[in-house]
Amino acid sequence: MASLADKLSDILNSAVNFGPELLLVSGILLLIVVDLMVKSSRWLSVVSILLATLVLVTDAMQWKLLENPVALFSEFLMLDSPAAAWKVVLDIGVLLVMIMAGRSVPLKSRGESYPLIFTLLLGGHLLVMASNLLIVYLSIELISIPSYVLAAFHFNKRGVESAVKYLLFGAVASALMLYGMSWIYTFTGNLNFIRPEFIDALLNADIIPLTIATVLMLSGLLFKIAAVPFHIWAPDAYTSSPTAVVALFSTVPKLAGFSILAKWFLVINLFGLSSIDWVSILSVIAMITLLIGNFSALRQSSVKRMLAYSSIAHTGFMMVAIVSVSEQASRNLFFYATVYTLMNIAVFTLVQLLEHKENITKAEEYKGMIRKYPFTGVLIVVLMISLAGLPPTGGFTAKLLVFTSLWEAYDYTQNPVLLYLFLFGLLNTVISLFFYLKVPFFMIFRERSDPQKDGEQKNVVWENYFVMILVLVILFLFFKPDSLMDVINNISFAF
Amino acid sequence: MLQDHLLSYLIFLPLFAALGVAVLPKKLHSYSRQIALAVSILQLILIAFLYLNFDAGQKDYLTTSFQFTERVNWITLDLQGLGKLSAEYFVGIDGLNVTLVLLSVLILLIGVIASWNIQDRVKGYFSLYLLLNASIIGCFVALDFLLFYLFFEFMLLPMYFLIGLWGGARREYASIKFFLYTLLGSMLILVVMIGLYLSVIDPAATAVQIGLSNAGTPVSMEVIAKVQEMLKAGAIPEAQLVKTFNLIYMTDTANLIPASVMDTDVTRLLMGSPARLVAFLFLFVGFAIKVPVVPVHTWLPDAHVEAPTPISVILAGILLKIGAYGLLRIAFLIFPDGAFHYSWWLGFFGVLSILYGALNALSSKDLKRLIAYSSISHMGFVLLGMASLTAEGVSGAVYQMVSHGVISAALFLIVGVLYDRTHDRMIENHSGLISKMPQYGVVVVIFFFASMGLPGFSGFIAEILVLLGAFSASGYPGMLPKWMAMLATLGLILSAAYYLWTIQRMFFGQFHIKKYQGVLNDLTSREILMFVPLILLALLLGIIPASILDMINESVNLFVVTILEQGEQNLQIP
Amino acid sequence: MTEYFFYFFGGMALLSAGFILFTRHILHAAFALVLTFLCVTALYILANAEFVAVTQIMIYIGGIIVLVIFGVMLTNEMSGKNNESSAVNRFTGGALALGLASLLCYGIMRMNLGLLKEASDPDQVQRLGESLLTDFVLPFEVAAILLLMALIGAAVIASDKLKKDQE
Amino acid sequence: MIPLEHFYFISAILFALGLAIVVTRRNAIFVLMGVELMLNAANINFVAISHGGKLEGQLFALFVIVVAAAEAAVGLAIILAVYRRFKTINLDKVNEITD
Repeated sequence: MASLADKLSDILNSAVNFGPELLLVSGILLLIVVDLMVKSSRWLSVVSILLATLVLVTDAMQWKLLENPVALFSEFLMLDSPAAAWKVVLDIGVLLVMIMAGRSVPLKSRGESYPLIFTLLLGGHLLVMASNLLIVYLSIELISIPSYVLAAFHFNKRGVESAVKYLLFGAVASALMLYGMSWIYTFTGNLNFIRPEFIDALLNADIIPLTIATVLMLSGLLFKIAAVPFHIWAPDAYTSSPTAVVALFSTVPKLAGFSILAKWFLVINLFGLSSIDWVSILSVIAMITLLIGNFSALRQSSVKRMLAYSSIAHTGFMMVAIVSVSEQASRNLFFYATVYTLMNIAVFTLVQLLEHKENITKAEEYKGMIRKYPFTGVLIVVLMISLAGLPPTGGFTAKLLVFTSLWEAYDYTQNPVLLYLFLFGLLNTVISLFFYLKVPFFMIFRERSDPQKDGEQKNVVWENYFVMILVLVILFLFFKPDSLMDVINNISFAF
Repeated sequence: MLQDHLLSYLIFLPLFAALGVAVLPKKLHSYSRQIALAVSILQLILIAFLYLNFDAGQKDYLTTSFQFTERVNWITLDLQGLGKLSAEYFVGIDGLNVTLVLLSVLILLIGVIASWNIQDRVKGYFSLYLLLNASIIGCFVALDFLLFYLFFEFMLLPMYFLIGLWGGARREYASIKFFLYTLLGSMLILVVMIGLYLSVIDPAATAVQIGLSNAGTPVSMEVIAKVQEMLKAGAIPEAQLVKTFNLIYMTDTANLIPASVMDTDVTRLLMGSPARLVAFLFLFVGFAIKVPVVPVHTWLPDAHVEAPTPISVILAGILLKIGAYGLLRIAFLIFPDGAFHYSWWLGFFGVLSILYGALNALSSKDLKRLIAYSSISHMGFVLLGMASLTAEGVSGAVYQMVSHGVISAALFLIVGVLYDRTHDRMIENHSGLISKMPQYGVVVVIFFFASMGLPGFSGFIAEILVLLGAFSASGYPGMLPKWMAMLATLGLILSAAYYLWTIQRMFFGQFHIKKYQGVLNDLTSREILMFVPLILLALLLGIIPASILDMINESVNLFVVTILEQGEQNLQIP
Repeated sequence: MTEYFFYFFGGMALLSAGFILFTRHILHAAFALVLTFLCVTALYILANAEFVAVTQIMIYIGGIIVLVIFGVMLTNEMSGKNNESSAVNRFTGGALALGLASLLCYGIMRMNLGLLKEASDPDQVQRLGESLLTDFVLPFEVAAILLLMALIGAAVIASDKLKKDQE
Repeated sequence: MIPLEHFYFISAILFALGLAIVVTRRNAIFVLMGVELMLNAANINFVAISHGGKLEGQLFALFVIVVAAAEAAVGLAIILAVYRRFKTINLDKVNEITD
């Protein structure tokens, strides 16, 4: 047993590598203080954008300087290159959301929203680094609890309704996960799941209780990424939360969930030695997720609800990368996640813009908006095309890459389920086009019912430029995917 | 200098013009027509230069026969364990696509003239039109699968908006149907594309990768052969392989990675059939939707009927050819075994389209719908010709593509002329038109005859070649049976029937028009300007077939030889 | 002797939990929950985890249950009118519980667990405290932030005044 | 000495009862009670198992209790907010989001 002095020096050493998180914590406290002292929301906004930028920069530097994986805080966390990279993506997501929140009245009217969002980010940071079941549990809760509160931030009937459903569902999912964890701890006597002893113990465990425990454990993670059958909270939460919060929900918690699922999937798959075919099981879940996401999206009239189902469908696509189980698949997942973050936040920014300026939420209400907002309309078309995964957008490249790794996995294992997933996934792209084109369709093809004071008003909105930059990046990622891929290739996903 | 980048100019000129038009300030909107016209004329000049410098006598299909090539590295993704992925900006022209590029530029020019009277949202229309222009040309000249796919998909968007915004009453339905059908097809193509690029290496780049050759210097044939040998022996580690989208490398089975999905030696099963045959079928269905082949044709009548005239012209004149060209360039050349194995079915669907299209045309009450169905019927000849796998048949197919491009463009313009005046397309609502519109009547008669395949017009040569091919193919066992060629001939007779009947109903007899009360003007000078070049072309191609055959012969011969030889050699059925 | 205690408290815990499943009256359910928690606390003591047991009493019974009872009173659903659980519903509930419990118990029987470890550790609390500030300092701090944010979050939601434009 | 399995049996039944409450009850507070039972069930396991005298299990249980408190606080705040607007906390009747 290590002496007390050793333990203390370990804490001090860990703190050095814990810079971004310490910054985040102090930022959260600062924001709380600023919120109490300053009445104007502008300051909060500025401070949060600064904080998000600062965290992003420190995380990027940490990633750049990181040479070997570092275990932090008696191996509760493992700071390796994938974790560092995921943190950067999460930071980008939050930074973009913070910029986008500049238009969000509900968030600005209650200053507490900013510390809540950063707490969520802190949870994400911990989750991607987690190498210990306790931290997995705590960081999932650290993400969830602010989420429940943020879901209610409209403070109207629908807001609290979605919040209560989200909360009860989330609480049950995490209770299931916790019970699964208690069994897994029983088998392994160890909370640190990247230790070889942990895997060995699981290999020796009896298959039936192990399966039960793993299923319970997976349910919590599937809840976070909004995969079927743990997706039903998402549409309600997306419909009735402030749009900036929706953009946040659809990216940060989901991607953090994916990063841990990718890690955890290797564990439960016991590196291919498991006698249960988790790959097939998850493939089937991915297929059902795609199916439900896409088909439910077809019926939606509310744009945000439609995008909620679209994000469920994207979960299905990202799970494709998980079941491919290879280092390259993890890289492709990362690529997908990056593109997904950019396009999702971009599209929600425009949705929020029109919601704010024109007070419209339904697809039909977008009719004729192209006349008033020509540039916004073009951007929406490009983004929808990207979400659908058609060229020439980064969405296509991302999809091409994940399906490439799926094909390779099929080629290697000859598991027919993977082939079905492959064909099924691509066919779903066709279905998805129906609803992705809905908004452009109404914007462009239908005339406004009240063409009063028509003739393109000069609507100079900063969102257009903000989204234009994101769109250019998305297009660039189609024409030069190597630019991002070369960066990703430096990540060593080896376990 | 011009030679080196000619094809790129052809693609990027309209692309940049489209962007330029899109940002035109409001008071200059009406100039977008002139910009589009100028672009088309410039393209015509470029293409004339290309035509004059095209060398029809090429020798070797797989390596160097392409002309006006331009090849730039586009994407090099390092997939580490899976090797490297390389996509190139690679364009070039040979006998199979040169005529189609010529045709496209011409039809696109006529399309601009036909669009001259578009008043609503001119800027949007022409910038979409120019985007369409760029992606069509790009699609025909791309020699890299990813590049081809990019243009192939990208074409959908401008088409979708052009039909959906400037089309007829049910335009929204038609445009979404068009989009979804084609997208379904392109997903099937995407599946094969992923499978293919994971199975094919770029031997030259791999040579550089494993140090057999230096970067920047041309890789010699010996080195390529050596790399291919090493590949077969499994001597190159996976991470060193450069996997490619290059269509030319894909056609060479020596570049296939042993034991990969698309490999010829291993009989890999995909859903119970050999993987290569499944891949061929996927490609076939994907492109057949675009051609279109019965029974996946149902989007076409709707799209045609609802599209504005110039877009119908482009759809019939060019877009349908992209499907057929894709079959030739990609499905047939990469999977000759599939083409060989399924030739009976290809022929069958060709004949089915011919007859089904003709019978539907016979029963159509709407003139535009009639012409749309006649398009299906005529494109059936293209498929039949390709299925015959004979030099005559394939030449006939290529010839038919050009001929049909010219004639169907003209036919849709004819409908447009009538619709502009009477706002009605129903055959039964018109009669005796020739008495009020003599010039128009003459043009109609000329093109109806041309489309029927009367001697002296381009359609005649094309269809005769196809039938010759189909008949001569029936001499070989396992190829097309004789009854297919005979039924196809029946299709010709049917087309004579519906055209003559239409002429009789609409143009002769007592003058009578329902609904419309105003004055019927004869052709305006702008309309004459559109029709004259098309008439000349139809006649020229009908009288001097050598004008096209000379350009394509070498390529077609090589094509047929390649398919037959490799088809038999690669075909493995467990 | 301890065995008897164990089975007594275990049985009581299950009985009162079952009561929550079947009762109509929410306040009765809340008191049954108190009983369950108390019995669980006893189980903790029997498993030699005194500190956890104390925490359980302080936080669960002193905090959570009080919150729940406040909640019940504030939402004024004392009579249970609003949450009738029909006979069918109860039957489903019982069947579900039975099914799941048997599945889990079957799993447990295959786990091969052995006996509870002998004897309690006299300086357990000291070791726990040391761990919390050394090995477990990270979760400790994380829990602190979690509580802070839960506090702020609950305050934000609770302090909200109904807006006039509520639909 | 008490077999460890018996702890697990009790926790399993408790967990099953908790889940059954969650699934069948429509009252939000009942659901929350069910969740608390499930958390307690997990805690019994964590406390009972002790690998070589390590305290990890007990520490885990402590953190679970803390999290449960946080969750309950937020949960009840939200439930109260629901009650203020809907005048009920029956989940079947809280359905303003329809489509």
